Amino acid sequence: MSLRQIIILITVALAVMVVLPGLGRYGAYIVYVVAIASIGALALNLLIGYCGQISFCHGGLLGVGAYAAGNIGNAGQDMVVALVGAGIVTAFVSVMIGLPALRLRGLYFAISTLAAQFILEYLFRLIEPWTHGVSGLLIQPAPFFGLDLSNDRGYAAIAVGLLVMSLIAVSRLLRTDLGRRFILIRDSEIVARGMGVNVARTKLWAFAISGFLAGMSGGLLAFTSRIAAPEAFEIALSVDYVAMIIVGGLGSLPGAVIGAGFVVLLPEVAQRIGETFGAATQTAALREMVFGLLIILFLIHEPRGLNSLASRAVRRLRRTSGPLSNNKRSSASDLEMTQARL
Amino acid sequence: MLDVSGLSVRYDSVIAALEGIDFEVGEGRIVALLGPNGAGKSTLLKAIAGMLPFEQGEIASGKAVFDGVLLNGKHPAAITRSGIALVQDGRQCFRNLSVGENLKAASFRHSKGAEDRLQLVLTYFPILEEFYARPAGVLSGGQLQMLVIGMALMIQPRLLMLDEPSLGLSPVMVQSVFEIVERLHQDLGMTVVVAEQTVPRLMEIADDVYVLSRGHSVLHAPPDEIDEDRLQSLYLS
Amino acid sequence: MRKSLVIAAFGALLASPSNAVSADINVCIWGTITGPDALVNGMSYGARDYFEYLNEAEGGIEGHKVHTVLLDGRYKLDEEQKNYRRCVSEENAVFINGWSTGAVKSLRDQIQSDAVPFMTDSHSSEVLDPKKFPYIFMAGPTYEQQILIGLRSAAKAGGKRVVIMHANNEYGRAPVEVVRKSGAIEEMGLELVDQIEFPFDTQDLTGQILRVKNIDPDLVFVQASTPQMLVVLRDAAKVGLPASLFMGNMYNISPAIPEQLGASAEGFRSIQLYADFGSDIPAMKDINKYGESNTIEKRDTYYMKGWYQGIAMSTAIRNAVKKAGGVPDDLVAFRNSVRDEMENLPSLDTGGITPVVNYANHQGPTQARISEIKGGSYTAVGEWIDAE
Amino acid sequence: MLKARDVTVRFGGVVAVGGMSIDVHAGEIVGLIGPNGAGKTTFINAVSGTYVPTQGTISWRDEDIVGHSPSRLARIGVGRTFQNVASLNDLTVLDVVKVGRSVHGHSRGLREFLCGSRADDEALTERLLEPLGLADHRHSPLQMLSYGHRKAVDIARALASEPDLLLLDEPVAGVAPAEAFALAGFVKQVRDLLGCAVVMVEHKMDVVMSTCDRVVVMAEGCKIFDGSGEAAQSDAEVRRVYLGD
Amino acid sequence: MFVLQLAVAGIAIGSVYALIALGIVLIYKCSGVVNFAQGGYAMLGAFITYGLTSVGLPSVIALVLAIAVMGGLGALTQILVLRPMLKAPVVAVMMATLGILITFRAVCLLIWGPDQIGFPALFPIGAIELSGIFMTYNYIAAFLLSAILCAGFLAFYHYTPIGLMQRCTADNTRAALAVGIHVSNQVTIAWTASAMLAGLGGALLASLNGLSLGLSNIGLVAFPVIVLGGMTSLPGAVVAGLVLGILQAVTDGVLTPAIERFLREHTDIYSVGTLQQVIPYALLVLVLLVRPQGIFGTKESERV
Repeated sequence: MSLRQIIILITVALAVMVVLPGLGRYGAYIVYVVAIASIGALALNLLIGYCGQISFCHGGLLGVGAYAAGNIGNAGQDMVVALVGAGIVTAFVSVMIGLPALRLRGLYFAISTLAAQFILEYLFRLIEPWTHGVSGLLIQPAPFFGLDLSNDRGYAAIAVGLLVMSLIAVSRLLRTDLGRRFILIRDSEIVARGMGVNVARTKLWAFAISGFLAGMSGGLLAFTSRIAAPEAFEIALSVDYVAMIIVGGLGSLPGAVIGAGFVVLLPEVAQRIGETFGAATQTAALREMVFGLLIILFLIHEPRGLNSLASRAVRRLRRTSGPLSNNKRSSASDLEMTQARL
Repeated sequence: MLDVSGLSVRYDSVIAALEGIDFEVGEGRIVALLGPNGAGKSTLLKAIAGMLPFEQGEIASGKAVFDGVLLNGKHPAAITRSGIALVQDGRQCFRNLSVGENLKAASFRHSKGAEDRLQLVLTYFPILEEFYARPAGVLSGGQLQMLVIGMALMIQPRLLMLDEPSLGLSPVMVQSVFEIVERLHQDLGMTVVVAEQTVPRLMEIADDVYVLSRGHSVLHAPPDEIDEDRLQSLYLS
Repeated sequence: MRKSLVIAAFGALLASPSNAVSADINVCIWGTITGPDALVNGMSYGARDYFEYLNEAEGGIEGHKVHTVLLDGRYKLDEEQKNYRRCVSEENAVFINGWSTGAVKSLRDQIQSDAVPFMTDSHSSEVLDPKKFPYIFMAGPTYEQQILIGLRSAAKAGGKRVVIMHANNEYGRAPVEVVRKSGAIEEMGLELVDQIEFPFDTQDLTGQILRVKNIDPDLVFVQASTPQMLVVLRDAAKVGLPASLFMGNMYNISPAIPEQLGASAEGFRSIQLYADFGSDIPAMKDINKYGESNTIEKRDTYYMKGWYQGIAMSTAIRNAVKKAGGVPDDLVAFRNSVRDEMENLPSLDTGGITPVVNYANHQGPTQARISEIKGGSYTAVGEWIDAE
Repeated sequence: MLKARDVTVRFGGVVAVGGMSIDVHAGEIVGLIGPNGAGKTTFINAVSGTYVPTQGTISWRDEDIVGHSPSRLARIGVGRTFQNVASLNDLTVLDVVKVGRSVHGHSRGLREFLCGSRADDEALTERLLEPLGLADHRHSPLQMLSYGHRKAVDIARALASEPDLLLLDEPVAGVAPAEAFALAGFVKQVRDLLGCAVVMVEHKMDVVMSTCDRVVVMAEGCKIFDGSGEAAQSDAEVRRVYLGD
Repeated sequence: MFVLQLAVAGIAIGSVYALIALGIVLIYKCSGVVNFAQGGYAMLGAFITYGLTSVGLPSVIALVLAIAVMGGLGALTQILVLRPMLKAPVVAVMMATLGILITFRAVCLLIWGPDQIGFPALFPIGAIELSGIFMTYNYIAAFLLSAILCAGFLAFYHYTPIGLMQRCTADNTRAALAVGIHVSNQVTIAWTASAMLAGLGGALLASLNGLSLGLSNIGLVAFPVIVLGGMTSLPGAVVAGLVLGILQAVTDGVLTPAIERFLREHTDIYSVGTLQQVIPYALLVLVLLVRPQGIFGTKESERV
């Protein structure tokens, strides 16, 4: 991410903050839900899109973050401390989940993360002292750097701020040795190993960093909803997150935000449209159907995600589509993807 | 019988593997397709057999015509049915299936007279009868080579194309593979294209020689015009 | 094309807040229209239909039309949280009717700080406290009270050993734990021989039912909703246990049970709080009248419950409007006034759906009776018992 | 420096390398040639730690390196290139070269994260990319380069780890002749500059002849010739495996 | 006796798991796609059967018709969704199958609503008691039908020409193309067969456990089955399905009570929650760590 992009990003974020007071609570709510989901999607994109480790337990990891943040917050700590603590705890759990990745590849690993998801769900219900079991952990509002921001607009400001920081951090990270190794491992684990990359250690770093971000996102979610309950972190949430990064674009930073916005807002939009037509059951069914069909359509027509669509549109607007056409790029990566499947 | 003209092939839309190849195979002839590693021999055979799209390759220009029918863009299954059999490199067969099933699978699209052809294949390759019910995976390299040639025969081809059949085989095995090729040619009048790096035995039976190098056709001559020195200069220079 | 679709969609999202402003009185309800508990969603339909009925039959409340919004919480915490925010700040609801125990519990502090009257469909004792949660109202005995009523009847019948089965969510586990830890079971002279937890979205409970069979208890009390009860009774039939061994709570009176299970549901008992759909009571006449020109989505006791909640909420709203001599301009004042009126409801006639109630306790009726499936339909087998 | 004795690699029942032995001394460029399927690449893989030989010993500077991971070998100075580098997508030329450098042990992670790496880029470009003609492409994603350039990038990547033993697997295969000779010349320069030993698997005899100090010929998994390039061309056994006499 | 009774229940359910897992393995073998929508096909099969009986068809005819419809639907989804995605990243394909699942659920929700539905009796109601073991006809029929179908399908796969072509495609795509097999058609056939198996499995499951949208969760249960079985092994899927069914029943009936009894006596912990939900997955992780290729899978060697 260049300096200019960073400036644009911060400007947009500031603009959102300026607009915030004008939005209703519901509007602010939508803003922070999207921002929080974006942080989570960014974390997952780092793992799947940049390091090639397919994971279906992201929902569970957000849960770990939520419980950790809740417990730290309830112990009277500042929200910042709670979020960082949640990040660290979740990073640790994420590394544990990542350990099988040192031995398992591709689909087998993906399915072991599915197992991790179910085991986490079970533990959330079981470890009463930490999670309050099925009742869920009620979370007291905590100050943020000593400020009382415990209302929907305050949360929106925090979430957007954190999202901007995460985006900048991840984009910087990808420009370091570690980030390059992530991408190398995604493209070819065998080549990476042959090049002398310590694949095991690099993968675990990916899990740790992704886990840290997921933990922060989950922690923020917990503070905003004032409860961390097991039902909120089930497999469906993991699936939603995978949908976000695929719809947005694997291995794309703006894609994480676009995808999160899409997956969070689409049902909401479909719901509103449905409501104008009447019957509630049908609305719910139509909302689901629109979601499912749109995902399928996007994947068929734009397997590289909405971000690629967007960037192509931007390029067309600028009329600077140089000799390096998009087609050329995608075909080479398609080759790799096809190979990855076989 | 087979007429390839001006054929260029690219992989991944960028990597040029063949440039403007002309290649002709007359009915009933044995054609040797020679060239060092990476010269484009396999690519040429795959282009003819329609296998390129499955390896991210494409025919960029030129055409391949078999018995007056354009092969460009045809599905491999259709090309096989029109009578071209390709024995690919790496001895591609179904290793988890029995030898018998391998042969049967090859005759699906060509069920007429399949029984007779099966008997024929088994007489050519007695070893296959011996291993008939065992998984192909247990065969040795030479036996596998027999099997894949046998499978190609089950297709009832008029044009048989072999891609480096001698690769990784012991000299004795190489000898017997070429013996088989010669017998097929003599007994059945089959047209054969053999792509190879090493030559001597092949030169004895070939009617025609093409030499490829780095994606270009560098020589087309009858075998007696090609001596070792000339080849050596083409290969080793 | 795709771009225009996206623009249209966002447009719809941004434009939507405006459509809530027109009506004077806004009521917001969220239920489980879809989701694992949808079978008992009659209560959110019933409440909505009552307000619609008021609009049709009486022109609204004191001449003011009521705008009701019915949302789908899908029995998902985040969805319900979202719905709550929409109800409070966008739909400007003067009364909210919301669903799950988990959601209401997580929202109880916010309900307090938003100062909005809230009718909970959850009967958890943890959201019932007139002092701590003065804005939250309930429509009957708590789950804990219901369990005790059920167990007491078993003790009366001479039973000794009981098993409690429950779902693995807040609604399932929490009341059971409260009851077990209270020691009330032993006080009744009963012995809790086992407590079995199962998944809320369960499809198959054969193993758990065999565990019950192995223990051979006198009563199995199930704290779950109708969908799970169907699984429990079906699997009991599979291994040869009679339905009469099982007892459920207020959410297990559904025509679906005898309809789908036939003979294997005979003898199943559950706790009844509200009149059956179609029983001979005044409220039913109104419902039938409403049903002439509208579809009634669910014809069960939960619909009756919703109708009754509608009666309670609308009466409080009516009293507040009467007192102020019209709908107050200030929503905060209106909400507070409705809350006060709700608490001060004098012996409310619910058209026979429940005995006459008052709401000083925030709980409404505290009476329940036991209903048994006989010949394919629920039949009351005892008198109203007061939970207190 | 490198001592391999009786190295055998089996896949299932197939013997890919059977009893291969070789010595490579410091500063020497050794050409490893042989027909397809002779086991050259497999042998390189065994030396660079990608495969673990079923039998035999390999030592590097008197240290037994059998079973060491490629990452460990990279740290102790064994670098390699690949036959095929086509499968990398989004990384730019500089990225790939930096990956190569980072495996050498001193990662610049935190500093890069905080300060960026512009000065670094310049140094790497000057030292490695200029001589290979890649300087102009340093910010291009790998997949947009010609095949020859990708090969060059792979060599630059291997060199960035400052190896003492460089294993080149068909460095000029598929590269246009003029580029091929430039690459080969560069390998020589590097050797002169760094003093590293080079083992080079290659089919193009002209390149091998002009670059290598010594030629080792493999056939059917073992060594059949070891000596000068001229001697190899006139050796009867070598002619047999190549031309099938 | 108690354990035997549990085993009976486990085998009946497990044989249905096997049926559904077979379909996933079939698709994975020949196209490398993991079909997360298999549970959706099962659910849809059951709903269509129900829908057909509710318009008055006899249940057996409805079942057969529904299976045929499912076959067509399987082929259709493959052609419409999977074929255009040949070159898409593997996660994108997985996600597309999840999209199919979401869509199917929405369709069922739209047509049949969110509530549990009493599934028509496919088999006579009643039970036999064999020396203390109580077996409903439903159980027996589900088991027999699944067993016969599994066996029949395996026989079809091993002894018929189409089965042979399927195996060829699964074994080596390049070789299959070279001998003239239309590989993409074979993949369509695999999806057809898989959807039919799932549809039948779904109907059987609905006859055992009733019908609701929750039926689609069976797809998630099937994953441990196929991974334990080794992803590519059809007999492995059958065996793993049975093992998992029995394991779940035993967990519910024996293991959980035993653990809870122990904990209640010796600790403050009263309940271990819904252990059966994690047992298959815990087992899965263990097996994968010991044998990364599954119990019946074969290890593929990788080359640079």
